[in-house]
Amino acid sequence: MEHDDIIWEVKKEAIRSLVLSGKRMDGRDFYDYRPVEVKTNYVKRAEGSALVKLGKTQVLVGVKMDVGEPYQDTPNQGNLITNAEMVPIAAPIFTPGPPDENAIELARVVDRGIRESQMIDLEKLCVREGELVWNVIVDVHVLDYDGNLFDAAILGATAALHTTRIPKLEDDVIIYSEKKDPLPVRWAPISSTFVRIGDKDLLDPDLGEEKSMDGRLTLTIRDDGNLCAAQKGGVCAYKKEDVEKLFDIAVKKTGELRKKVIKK
Amino acid sequence: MEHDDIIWEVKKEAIRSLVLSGKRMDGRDFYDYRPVEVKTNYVKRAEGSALVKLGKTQVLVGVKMDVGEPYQDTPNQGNLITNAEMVPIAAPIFTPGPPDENAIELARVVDRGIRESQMIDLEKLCVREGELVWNVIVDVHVLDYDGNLFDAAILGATAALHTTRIPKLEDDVIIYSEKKDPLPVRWAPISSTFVRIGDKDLLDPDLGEEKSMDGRLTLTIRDDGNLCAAQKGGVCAYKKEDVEKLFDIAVKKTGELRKKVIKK
Amino acid sequence: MEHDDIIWEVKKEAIRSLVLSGKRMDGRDFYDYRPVEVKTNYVKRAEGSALVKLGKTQVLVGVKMDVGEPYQDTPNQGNLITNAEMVPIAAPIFTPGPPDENAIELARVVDRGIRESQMIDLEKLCVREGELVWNVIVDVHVLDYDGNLFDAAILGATAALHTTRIPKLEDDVIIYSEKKDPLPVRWAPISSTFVRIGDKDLLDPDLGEEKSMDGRLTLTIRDDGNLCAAQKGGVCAYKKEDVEKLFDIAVKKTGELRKKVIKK
Amino acid sequence: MKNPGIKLLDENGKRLDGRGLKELRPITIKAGVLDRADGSCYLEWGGNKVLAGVYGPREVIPRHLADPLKARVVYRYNLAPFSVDERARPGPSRRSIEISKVSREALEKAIFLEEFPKTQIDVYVEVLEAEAGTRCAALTAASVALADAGIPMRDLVTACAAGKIEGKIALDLMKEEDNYGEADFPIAIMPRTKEIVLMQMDGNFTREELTEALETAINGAMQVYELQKKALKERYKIEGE
Amino acid sequence: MKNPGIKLLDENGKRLDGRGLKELRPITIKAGVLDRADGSCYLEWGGNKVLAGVYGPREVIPRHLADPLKARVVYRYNLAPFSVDERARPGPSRRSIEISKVSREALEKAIFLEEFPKTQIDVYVEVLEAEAGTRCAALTAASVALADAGIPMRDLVTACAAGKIEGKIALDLMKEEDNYGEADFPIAIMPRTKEIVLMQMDGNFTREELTEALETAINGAMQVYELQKKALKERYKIEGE
Amino acid sequence: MKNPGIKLLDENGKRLDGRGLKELRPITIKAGVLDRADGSCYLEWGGNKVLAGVYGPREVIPRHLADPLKARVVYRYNLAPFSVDERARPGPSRRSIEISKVSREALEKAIFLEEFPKTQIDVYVEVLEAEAGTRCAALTAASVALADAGIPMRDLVTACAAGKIEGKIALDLMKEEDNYGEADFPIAIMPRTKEIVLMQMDGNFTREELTEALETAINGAMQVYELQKKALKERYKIEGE
Repeated sequence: MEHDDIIWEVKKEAIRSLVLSGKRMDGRDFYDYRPVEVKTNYVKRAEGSALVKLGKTQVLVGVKMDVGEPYQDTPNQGNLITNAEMVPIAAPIFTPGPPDENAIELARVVDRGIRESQMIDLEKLCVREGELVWNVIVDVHVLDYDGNLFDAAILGATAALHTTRIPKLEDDVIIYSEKKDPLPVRWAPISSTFVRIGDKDLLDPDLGEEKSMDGRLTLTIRDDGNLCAAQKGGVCAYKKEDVEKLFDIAVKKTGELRKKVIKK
Repeated sequence: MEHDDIIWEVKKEAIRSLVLSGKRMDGRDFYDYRPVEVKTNYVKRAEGSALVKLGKTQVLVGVKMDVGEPYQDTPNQGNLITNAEMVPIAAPIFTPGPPDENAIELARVVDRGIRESQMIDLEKLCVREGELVWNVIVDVHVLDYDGNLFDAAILGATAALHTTRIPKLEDDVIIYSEKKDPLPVRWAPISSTFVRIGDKDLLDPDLGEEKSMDGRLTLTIRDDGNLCAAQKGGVCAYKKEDVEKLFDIAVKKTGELRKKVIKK
Repeated sequence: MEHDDIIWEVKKEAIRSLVLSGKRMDGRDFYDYRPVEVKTNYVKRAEGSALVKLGKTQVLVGVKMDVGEPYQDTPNQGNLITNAEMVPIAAPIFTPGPPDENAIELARVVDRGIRESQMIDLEKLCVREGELVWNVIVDVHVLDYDGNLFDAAILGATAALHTTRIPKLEDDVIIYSEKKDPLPVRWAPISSTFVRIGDKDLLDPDLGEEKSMDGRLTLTIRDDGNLCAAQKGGVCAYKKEDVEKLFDIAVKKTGELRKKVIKK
Repeated sequence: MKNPGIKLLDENGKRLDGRGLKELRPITIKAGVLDRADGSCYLEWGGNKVLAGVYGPREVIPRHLADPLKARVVYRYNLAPFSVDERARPGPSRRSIEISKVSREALEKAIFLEEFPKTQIDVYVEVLEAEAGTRCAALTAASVALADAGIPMRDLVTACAAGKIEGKIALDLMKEEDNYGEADFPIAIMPRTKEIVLMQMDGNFTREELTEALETAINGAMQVYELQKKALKERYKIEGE
Repeated sequence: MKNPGIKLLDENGKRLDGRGLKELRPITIKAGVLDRADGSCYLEWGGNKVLAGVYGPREVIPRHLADPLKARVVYRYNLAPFSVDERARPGPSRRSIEISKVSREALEKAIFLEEFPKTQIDVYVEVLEAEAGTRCAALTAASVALADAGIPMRDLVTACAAGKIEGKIALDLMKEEDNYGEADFPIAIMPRTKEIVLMQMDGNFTREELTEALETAINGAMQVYELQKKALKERYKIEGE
Repeated sequence: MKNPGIKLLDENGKRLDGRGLKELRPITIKAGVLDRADGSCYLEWGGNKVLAGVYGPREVIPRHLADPLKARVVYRYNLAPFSVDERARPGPSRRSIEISKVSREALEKAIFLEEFPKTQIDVYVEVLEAEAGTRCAALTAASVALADAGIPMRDLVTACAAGKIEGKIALDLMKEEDNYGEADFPIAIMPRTKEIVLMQMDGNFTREELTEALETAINGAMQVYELQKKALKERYKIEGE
């Protein structure tokens, strides 16, 4: 628990009443992202990496690759594995230990965005059918938590995978010091997360807005404007029309963001 | 802990004094099972299964099969693996988490009944000696706990294994959708569990009797009337003659039950 | 926590003031070990073993061997694995469960002493390069804890390894009942642990001295008088000259001990 | 979604099990099937068999987790090891932890939590047999079990999935459709207002497909809702007799 | 029991180690061997070496586990990793958890628990070398350690196993007999009344064999009891000096 | 240390990266880089990147771990999974538990713990990229983060390693030197008195080599100390503006 529970109760009331009157604490429009900064190749030792700053939120995503056996039902495909760690450096409430339900939800939503968009051409990651394939392991490492880990993590994963280089494989042994071909990627999925406060929806919530929210909706959008993953969380309810409206906004906003930060 | 500890203290006194006067709360004779119902093939997706109702106690036993390497000292035999989960749906005191000592004891007593009776012809489960054998995995899933999980679980395991069909194996890959030969079984071990209250022994205790007991004895009997497993639990003591007497009752009672519920 | 915290507070004060006046509770000189007894081949079933009594501290070290794949970067070498268990029989404060930081530190300091002294000729433990090598597994089992587990455990490990015999390997299956060649060992690393109380350093602390200490330094010395491992622990600080002085004492004292207890 | 190797629709637009695109699998619901639990429900939905049990409101253990203002809800979705082809390892997987979280949040919107401050309501769902759509089956059974336990709710919660197979929006995917289809879209609603309290999606939807999927899933849930109400009526009838 | 590939009895009815059917392996017991533990016992039984230590009665941690009416007993049977041919992974196995449970229950019958309400008595047994019959050796040593710790008991607890080899009931199986025999039957008694407080069995017994096994095991335990008493007497002698 | 297969010094006595034997790798330190943490520090040291964050003094959870006389220090050294060639499994390894212990003990000597009884100071260090010498980089960053958090200390703690390559004592080993060298000797000092608060060693040192290694490592640490002070000054400058 935060130590300053009472302070937060007061803050939350202030945030909620401001939002219900149509404004945000930091003056942003309801459908604006905070300033975004993406630094790729941040970790030289990783096959791919990206440090994302979304306002004061900082997430570092690293991509490692190794080889292993394929699954029986996809003998000619590489595997994608996604993990997220909310390490305690990032917030006073994060505690050491195995991922809790929040970290697991984060990892799985990031994973679905990458997987379902068919971003990575997994068939090109087959070394010997039925025997040896590449594993692509995406690790989301949260460094500073000021809200909206979903969008920061998905953006980081997409950016990191777009700059990932496959290491050399020699007699089935990986030579990590020699990176070669780029990872075969086709799409750049990016998400928009909206928190719901009363009947208002706010894109890219900061920590205070997240604490004040009733619930949230995350929509991951592909370059072609199609939805590839969705996740509702928290204790709120949406009408059908709400979902459609937020989808339209997400397509527009992720499109702008993609143009700005993903170099193909 | 149960929330109603005080109520239970009163109940236990009532149960114990009734038992010591020679009667049971539900009017049963000391050596009677409660009504028994066995539904086999309950879970179609499992290789074998049986839902057992013993009074209000409900236990679902499922059998799954897969293949793996044999143990070094039994290169031409399949393996038996038994597990029990006291999932929290079954009683207010059961909590999520890894099996505690009670669940482990239950699994191991069920396992010994199956294994030591030599019920399954494990040598017929060898695919390639020293390389590949079938594993038979028995999972005891407790659904509603009104006492005497031992007898319900062993009955369920025996019934489930008697209706288990081995799936097809093609190039060492299991085709679960095609079940073929029945599992080679020879015996139908069934157990009698007696709780001791003072100097009385009661077959098939319900929850109240189990809470009121000093201890218990479980005797698993084969079709030929031989003992194949025994387990004493709780804080009581038996004279040699007690054990012999309970053995004789168990042979009779398991014999009756076997005739009623196991179709060969 | 010890139950007798207050008693210990008093004891610690007494121990500290005695030490600061230049004496020890048991009358030993500052740089003396307690009486040492080493019984090798204590556990017949193990490949090697030694029961060490250091004063009232008792540590049993067992060595087991099995075979497995080598690491990729040392394809022609066997592996050393070291583990320590502070089982609850040994002290009222030890609790069951996975090794805590103290047990892990103990295991790793023992491991470094063996490994870095190059005591075991790991290349002779290669069965087939890149495929199959021997693993040497050293288990430190603490039986009675009266201080200074480091020196007792390292002495036990050295003594046990010096009497270890490799079991027979037949078609890659280990025949544990037939022990054959001795393990190829070259050195006998032995450690001196000094606790620091104020500005005094005491060799081989007993429990009371350990509880009264500010910190400690462990120096593991090879037969040739070279340092092969060091570990500082606790909340104290050393000047450069302190370290040099303790090193000189350690070389002398481990030399004497080695002569007494290690039969080559 | 995996690459399709199977024809999921025949020339008449019928699905592998003969259903039309907007048709549900057979569903049966029975309330009050367990003795120990305060409320319970057994539900079969196509090849799925789930059993839901509710305990509470009861004391929160450990106590420091109690909320002075409202009840705490615990939801545990659990796959029985034998419920799937390859035996599921006992204990929570990452998948079941995520499902439990979003299902709990859906129920929290419906339960009058403020009426039971400092207490805990435990909702346990055992999936005894699984064949695509277990999270919807589990949540649907859970809300019946909550009603059976007498927990006051704004509305039942009713779940149903839509999906996409061979480019068409379909209701309530079965296993092969889930494996080889192009999208899965499970939602849960509070039927009186049709508001969505659970929504997940993976696959590929255009704007138009999203709209059609929303309509399809909501319509499906409304049919399931009738079966929930019927099961509860039968339960009260039996209890009333 | 595995298929027999070994002849366990010779033409004279002697066992692999030369024992007769109803003969014990050599046993030595020594009480008071540890400094820190409140009571302790070292016991060798054939190829088994076990070390038992007792702490308590002491405060219960965590406190909510304390019983206001009696002492809580903790029993931990632990195999040292190097005690067996294939190294045992440290930490409790399912087997050792079961052994610990039934051993604890046996001791609880013998200890005057009501004399120490709200406290805990910890009984730890380390199996340093294992060669069939470790649970009996451990429990036998534990009850000596309890007596050494001064814990008041109705009686000592003494354990011994009978078994079946080549169709005959035998006392105190050794490793090969345990592996290739037809039954193992460990029991523990309170020797004064010969009442059974631990009993497990796996294998195959007819009615007659059960009776003979009961007699055999109880007789064996009575011999072990004499050695327990002797060890305690020697301990008191030393202390008294 | 593994058998050398690599030449670690060229004919001019230069190391693989061109450094002299007693030369440090490039180091940059920046204090105050995180928003949530009470104090923080980002540090690059050769190929190492570490991020330290400090929370506290704050309430001890769980409370019974609180010390009535002084603050409790928690130190967590954590390797990010992608920081090394073969992905590190998340969660503490035995190695990181040991490093955390000795690093915590080093800091405890420097912090005025008595000023904050019953509280806890959490020091978290994330190794984002690792290339030999991470424990020294982590501890050096941690003490800057503590200063940034305003925790009163007797002195900063500054860490640096010496080592032995091709028979010669060298400062601050890089990866290949660590792998193929003959000794690694990480220490930490409180620079004002040059007292050693962390010391570990593995490899092979004669008496003379130990002396030279001590001098080399202490000299190295004194250079690092200047960079720590500079980083803190820059931080205060920014804050003061």
